[in-house]
Amino acid sequence: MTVEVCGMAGDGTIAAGGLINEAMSLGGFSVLGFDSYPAEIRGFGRCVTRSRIGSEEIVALADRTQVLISLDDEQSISRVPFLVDNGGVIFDNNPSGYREETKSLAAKLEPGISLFGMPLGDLATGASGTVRGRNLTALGAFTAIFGVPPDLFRKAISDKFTSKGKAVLEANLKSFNAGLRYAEEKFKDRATPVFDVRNKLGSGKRVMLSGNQAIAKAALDAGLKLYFGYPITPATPIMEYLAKQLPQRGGRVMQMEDEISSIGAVLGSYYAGARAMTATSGPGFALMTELITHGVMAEIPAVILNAQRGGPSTGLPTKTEQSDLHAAVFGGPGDSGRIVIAPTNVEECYAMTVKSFQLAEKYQTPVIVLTDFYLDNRVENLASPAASSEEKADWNMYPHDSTRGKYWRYASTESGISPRALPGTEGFIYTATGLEHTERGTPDYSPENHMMMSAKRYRKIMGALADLPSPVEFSSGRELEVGVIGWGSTFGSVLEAVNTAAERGLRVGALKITSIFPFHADVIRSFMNRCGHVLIPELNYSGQLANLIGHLHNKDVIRLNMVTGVPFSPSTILFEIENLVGAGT
Amino acid sequence: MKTPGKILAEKVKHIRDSNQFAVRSSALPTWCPGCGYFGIHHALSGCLKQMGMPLHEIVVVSGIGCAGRYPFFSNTYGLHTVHGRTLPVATGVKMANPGLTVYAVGGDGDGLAIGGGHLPHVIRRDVNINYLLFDNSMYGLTKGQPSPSSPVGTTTKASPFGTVDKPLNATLMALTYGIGFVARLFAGDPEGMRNAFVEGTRHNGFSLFHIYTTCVTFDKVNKTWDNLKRQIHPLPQNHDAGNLRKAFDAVLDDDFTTGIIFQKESA
Amino acid sequence: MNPEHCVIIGNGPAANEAALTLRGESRDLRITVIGQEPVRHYKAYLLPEYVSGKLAEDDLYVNPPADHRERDIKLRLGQKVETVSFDTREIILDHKEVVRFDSLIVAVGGIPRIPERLQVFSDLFLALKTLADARIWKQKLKDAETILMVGGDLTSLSFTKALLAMGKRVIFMINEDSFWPLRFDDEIRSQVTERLTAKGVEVLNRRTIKGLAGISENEVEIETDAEKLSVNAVGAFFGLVPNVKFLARSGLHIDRGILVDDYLRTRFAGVYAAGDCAQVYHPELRDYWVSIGYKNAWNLGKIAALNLIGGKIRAQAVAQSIFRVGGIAVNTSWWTEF
Amino acid sequence: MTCKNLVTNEQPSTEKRAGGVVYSADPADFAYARVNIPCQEACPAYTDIPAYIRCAYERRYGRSYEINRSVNLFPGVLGRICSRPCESKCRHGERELGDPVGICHIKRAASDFKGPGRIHGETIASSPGKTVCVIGAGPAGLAAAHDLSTIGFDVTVLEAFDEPGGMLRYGIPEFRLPRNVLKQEIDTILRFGVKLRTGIRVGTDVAMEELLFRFDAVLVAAGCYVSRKLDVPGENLPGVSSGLAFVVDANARRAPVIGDDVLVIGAGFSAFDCARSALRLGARNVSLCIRATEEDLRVTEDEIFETKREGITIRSLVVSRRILGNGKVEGVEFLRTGPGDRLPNGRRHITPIEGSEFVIPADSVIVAIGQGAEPIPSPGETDRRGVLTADPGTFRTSVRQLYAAGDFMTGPTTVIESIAAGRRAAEQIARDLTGKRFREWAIRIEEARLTDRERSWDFIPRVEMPAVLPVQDRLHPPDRQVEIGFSDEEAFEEAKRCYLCYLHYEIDIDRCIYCRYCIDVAPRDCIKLVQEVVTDEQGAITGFVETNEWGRVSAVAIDNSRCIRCGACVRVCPMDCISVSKVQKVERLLHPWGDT
Repeated sequence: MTVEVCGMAGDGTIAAGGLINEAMSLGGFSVLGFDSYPAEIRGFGRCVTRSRIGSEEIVALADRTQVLISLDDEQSISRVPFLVDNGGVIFDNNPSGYREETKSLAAKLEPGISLFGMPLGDLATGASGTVRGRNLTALGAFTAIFGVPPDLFRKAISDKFTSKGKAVLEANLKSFNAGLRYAEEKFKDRATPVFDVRNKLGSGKRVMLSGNQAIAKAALDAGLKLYFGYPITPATPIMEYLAKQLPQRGGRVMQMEDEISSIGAVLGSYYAGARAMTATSGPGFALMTELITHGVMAEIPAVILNAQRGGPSTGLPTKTEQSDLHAAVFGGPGDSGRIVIAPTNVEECYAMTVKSFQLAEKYQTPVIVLTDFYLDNRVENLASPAASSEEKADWNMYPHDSTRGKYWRYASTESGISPRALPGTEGFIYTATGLEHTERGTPDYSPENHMMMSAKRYRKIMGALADLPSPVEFSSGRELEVGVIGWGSTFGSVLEAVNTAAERGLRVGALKITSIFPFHADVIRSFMNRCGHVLIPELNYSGQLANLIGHLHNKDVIRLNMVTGVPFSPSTILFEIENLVGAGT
Repeated sequence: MKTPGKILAEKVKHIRDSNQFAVRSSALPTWCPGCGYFGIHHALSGCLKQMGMPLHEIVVVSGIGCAGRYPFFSNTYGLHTVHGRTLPVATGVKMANPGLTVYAVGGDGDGLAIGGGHLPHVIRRDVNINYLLFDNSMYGLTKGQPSPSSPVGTTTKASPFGTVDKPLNATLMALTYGIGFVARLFAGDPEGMRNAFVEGTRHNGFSLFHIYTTCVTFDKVNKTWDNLKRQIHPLPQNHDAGNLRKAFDAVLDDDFTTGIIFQKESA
Repeated sequence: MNPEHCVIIGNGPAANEAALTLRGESRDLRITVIGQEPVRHYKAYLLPEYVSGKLAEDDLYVNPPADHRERDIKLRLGQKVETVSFDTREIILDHKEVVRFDSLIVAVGGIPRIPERLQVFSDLFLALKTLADARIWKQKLKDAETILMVGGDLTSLSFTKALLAMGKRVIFMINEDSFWPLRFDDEIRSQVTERLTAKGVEVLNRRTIKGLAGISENEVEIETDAEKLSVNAVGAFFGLVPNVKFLARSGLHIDRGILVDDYLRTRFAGVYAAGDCAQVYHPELRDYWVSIGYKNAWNLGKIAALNLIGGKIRAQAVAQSIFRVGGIAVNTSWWTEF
Repeated sequence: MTCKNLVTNEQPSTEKRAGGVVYSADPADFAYARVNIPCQEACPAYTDIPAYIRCAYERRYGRSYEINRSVNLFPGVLGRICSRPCESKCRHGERELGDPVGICHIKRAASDFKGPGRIHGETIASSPGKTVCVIGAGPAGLAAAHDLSTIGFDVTVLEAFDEPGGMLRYGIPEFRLPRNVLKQEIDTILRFGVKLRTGIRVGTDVAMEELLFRFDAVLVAAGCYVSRKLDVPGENLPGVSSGLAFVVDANARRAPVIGDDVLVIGAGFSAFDCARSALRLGARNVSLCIRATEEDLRVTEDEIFETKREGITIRSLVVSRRILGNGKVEGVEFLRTGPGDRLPNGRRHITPIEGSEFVIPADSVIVAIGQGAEPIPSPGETDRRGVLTADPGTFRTSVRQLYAAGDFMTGPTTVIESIAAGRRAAEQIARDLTGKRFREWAIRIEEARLTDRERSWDFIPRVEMPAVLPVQDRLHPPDRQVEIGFSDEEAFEEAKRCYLCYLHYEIDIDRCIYCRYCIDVAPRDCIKLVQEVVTDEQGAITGFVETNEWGRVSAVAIDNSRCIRCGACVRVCPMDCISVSKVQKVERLLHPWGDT
């Protein structure tokens, strides 16, 4: 079941969606939630939260919505096409003024939709003295109508609001109860209980995490010491999370004056031996490119999270997109190969962030973790993640004591990895620089040197493949009619589409790629060559992953590109798979 | 005691007849209701109306942030640039066509943090740009982080234990950099702002209007309407704006006096 | 240019027949049907058999779900009209939406009547007018053995039949001011009493209810001037009244129902009333009549629609099928069933 | 439209008083009050309803009672039987806002709870030494007598019945209005030296000419005591009575004879009184026969409901054609009617349908279709029935010194209209006799503060008047008061619902920065982005042209006709530019005692 809450910015839409996720998670359901909201704070934009709730694991958002909770009818009209034919709509039937038929939600609905109109604002005002609680009133109604045990919500509300003081908590509970009571009474004959909480998903402790929270938690677990950042949507929550947590572990968060200074400070920190990171989005990432290449050149580790949003330029700050792949892999002056990895779900957000610290330190290079607005902001409930001691270990290659006094910082080793000394260590003094340099670190622009050092740096980066997660295949057979390759947040939709296609009897497979650069060309090529068609759905216009790996196939890969600002719909991919099966035979 | 309703009808008629709000665009501002920016907008609109300049000869340049939206609400030429780079772009506009009247607008993050490095240089060059610095000590558009002008101890989600960095004083910085015209103003005083805007626009050279304003959504503690209304007071009657030393004294003595702090005689 | 917008308020037989007729006659008209119940058009007269389990819910529905969409008739269910402004030709829905119309057919049907003196006990009475009522009965009857029927309209008779078929004990309190749509007299009383008694119903005559009290979820106590009874549920069957309260002070002529002429026209141009909510003067009867029953409603809906698009058809009742009650005459095709 | 101001041709100037209070006579201010305080405007006596409800909320019932009494003189009576023109105008009853405030029930609560020891305050004026005779001790006559006595006139009231009160005593059944309440209020009215002489019928016991000789002025307020007739055959059969005769007999406890099957013909309050009284006198089946429909009835919905609840049937769209019977009434033959358009007087035009005759059997028929004034032998111009005529604006007849007012002059109206008319006539007489003005209306404007009114109070449902149940218990004894009256707590709850329309909220646009903070917190669309303000010819705002185009927004304006006085806007306004003032239409005594 998918529940949507839609309202104007400021209506408490996001809070309501969050409570649905928490409550249903407490009830033992698998939850995947995602919000979208406008750039304006209290402006005139639409907020939508979508929560997919199920008793089995959920990998993607669904296309259609069963329940729409409208906190603003005019905005909610845009959500009507997503409603299933027999869906339900909870809305305020006593808004502050009259509205024309053209702006009325009720006017747009098909007759099969159940309308649950109630005076949300009035009830909230009556219960708590302010109309602000109408989102909770609506949740009360949801609870009553669909048979959710109210205590799940009460617990979720308490968890959320206890820290805001007793009065706030009380007001919210009152609003919730008012909606619950009203709906129990008014809709008692129409209630359709659908949630059976006895049917719990595993008893393991599940936590509700967004991608951003998982990343921040992973950074903490991986031994982060310093965080430098600059506010930007959608990466800011990572800084906010760390600002609270990091000092308790002896670290510090510093909000810098811009992204340029943020990445600069990260490099400085790693130079001196402390794990540091920064998180940004496209525009900030662009600002960082110069210093990232400095990190490549000077072989200073750095962890940079790029939470992608719609671009180019300021672009679509609150929309999801996967269009920074090229910038991440290739962006910046010079041949500046660096490691780029991209998790596909919240669990991987955690794992790959931990991994990024290991990789950065081991390979002495900036590591870019690519997420996107959807992955950062969607919430999933999962078993509480933890990092192993091996993952947390110090992976830096320190210079051997025997080299004391004759230390070459950039020694051209077989692996390309040169021992890295930390400032403060006696006998290993060197200068890191962004100028091309010799193995000793002294500037040198000679053709031989530049050739040799470039080769060294690429040898090092390509060697990281050994430590990078290999692509994972999900297939229903060996010879496939269609193989779908997905990366990032889109992969969940790919998997759901492929699973559905397989259920329908098609021979299809999905390949998940999380290592973007360097990538496992052999594995990818062998998969491709088993497929009649290779389909690569991406949320970008130019097919950036296809551009990167398409040459591995013996014929053209098929690109499916969307830049609608919303997550990929499984049914779009399924439609394309079925088309290809039809066309290919 | 007023006669109920009647005065309203008369005033509305006057406003309609005088075409007072021609300087507004048709789009309703997306700033949060209650935002001090409305007061600034109101005052600048009043200034433009008062000075009677042709609206098409005015350009408003902005950066990123809530204030960055300003050109969209103004019926003038507007240029919405990237974060922090307002002043360089505005310089280009003014240099390309000196006949234009150029207003640069931006918040304290845009002007004092990311773009803070530009301020001394634009003052050194003394390009005839009128720069409105909306100082509410808060990052609003990114939902409430501290800004370079936030007082020590400012608590936000990004600074849960309070900021430790000292705030910047834009007026004092500008004096230090050698500015030719600087006024410190309050968004809740449209009349005072309008007068200063008129003076500063007339000033031949770079003018800084350092405007204390609010973030009603994220700042409930520091620059709130209630606090500012209590703290703000005008410069003494006998303040000599032509005297740089007195200007420094005024700024060093008191963070909350408003008015034209310093104005060098135009050449 | 926008097409002419005809709105039909109601989703019963009259309303649906009106909509289908309009669509049959005109492709260009924009047609909206606004129904207060959240369900598609169903045959209300079959509800007793639905309650008894003889029919399934799907058997009640008249049109397939996609029917209206295919005919380009906008069907809005579960939406209530708050009032109509005839000056501005606007319908106001109770969620504060304004719907403009060019022409209008009011076919809202009736709602169960409770006599004023019994209205304080409304909470304890169950009616059987809508599918929602039927669902409540179904639920209630799971553990109800003894049912008291008060009043005695025609629905009560078919429902009594259904209850007996379910093996329930039925007590029937015949109430003279409410044996609707008949004018009650001793002849009918004895006839009804005899019929019911023969079927195993306990009939109580000439009683005045003094009080009702809900003892528990499943027990109601009734005090009359003659005895005290304890039953599991009380059904109120005092007939129907046209559901036109929302049009009070709208400017329409309203008595019991909406007063219309023989052509079902109200006093406003392009505004018609049809079905159980319309009240028409009948010269032979020397009285006004209100139709009840599925067939009549269906027929009146058709006539209203045809007249709305320029027809000139009289709505006529057959005098024999008209009965008087409390100063008002009703036309029924159901009576023959009894 | 002119204000129903006592001063129609003279305009008092606006003046200031200490404490920020202004009394204004500006027509625009009167127009404001007319548009924005609809309840007070709807009251013929201009009772200051928001003020007295606010007092009830503060549990200052005595003060609440006095605010009433100062203009309508009979709060206890009116609190039970007023026709409540105010409630149909109450803004709480507007579409989407719920039900009107129970203004009348709160009035009754003020009367019930004011306390027995309450001393009624009265502003009195110096004595001009003139004498006035008032004929008729009904609401109009008593009101006139009271007002004249308080400004020092020597007043004598002549009453034909044995007791004072007029229709209040003889027309209204005791189950509605207990006689002790009536008596107490009449006593209060008479206490400034009004001489009451009962059992004196002018024209029989004393000649009008003699009164004109003995008094400086005579006011005829003798009411309407002639029943209108159906003018159909059979009206004189035994068993047919006029509604008026029936209720007068019933109220005088002369127990009129009534049959089992009673038909009451008529649609007003009197007809309902007859029907409900008949039931209390033992009738078994009572029907009310009305020409139009229930919707057209001018009694309250509660009245219709209670009447039906007591078992009375209402037969609509019928008109009587003849009364049948042989030596005694046996039934009535009716015609069906068809309703037509509404007439300017609010009644419905109806057309009998030819050929629709039918008969309803009955053994008693009560005809309660209206009353007219009884001619009094008198000099002066009369209408064709011989009833003295007077100018409705000045109350003057063609004879100097002789005035007429109340139902006698206008035909049957409501109690509150009669009271208002009596008071206005008194002022006219006083002016004519002395050349001075004594009372005048002004708009009082005063700075005010935010109240404690909360938005949530809007959702309090209207408190229903508790009534005696079950219905059977009402009928014995027959004078048992059916409506029980609010408890203190119920009155408090109901008083909370009042929107306090006398408070005026306004944004000073000179200081407004158009930030819309107020709109953000507004509970409903009561604050608007306004392009233009629409005013009527007196300058009162009647509407706004709204806009969402920034360049066209002239003002952010509070629509007082939608304002519910929650004060949320005032609290948030950063510019502090929203003011609250209290605007009241008040009556002032111009020459209070001791004022030189």
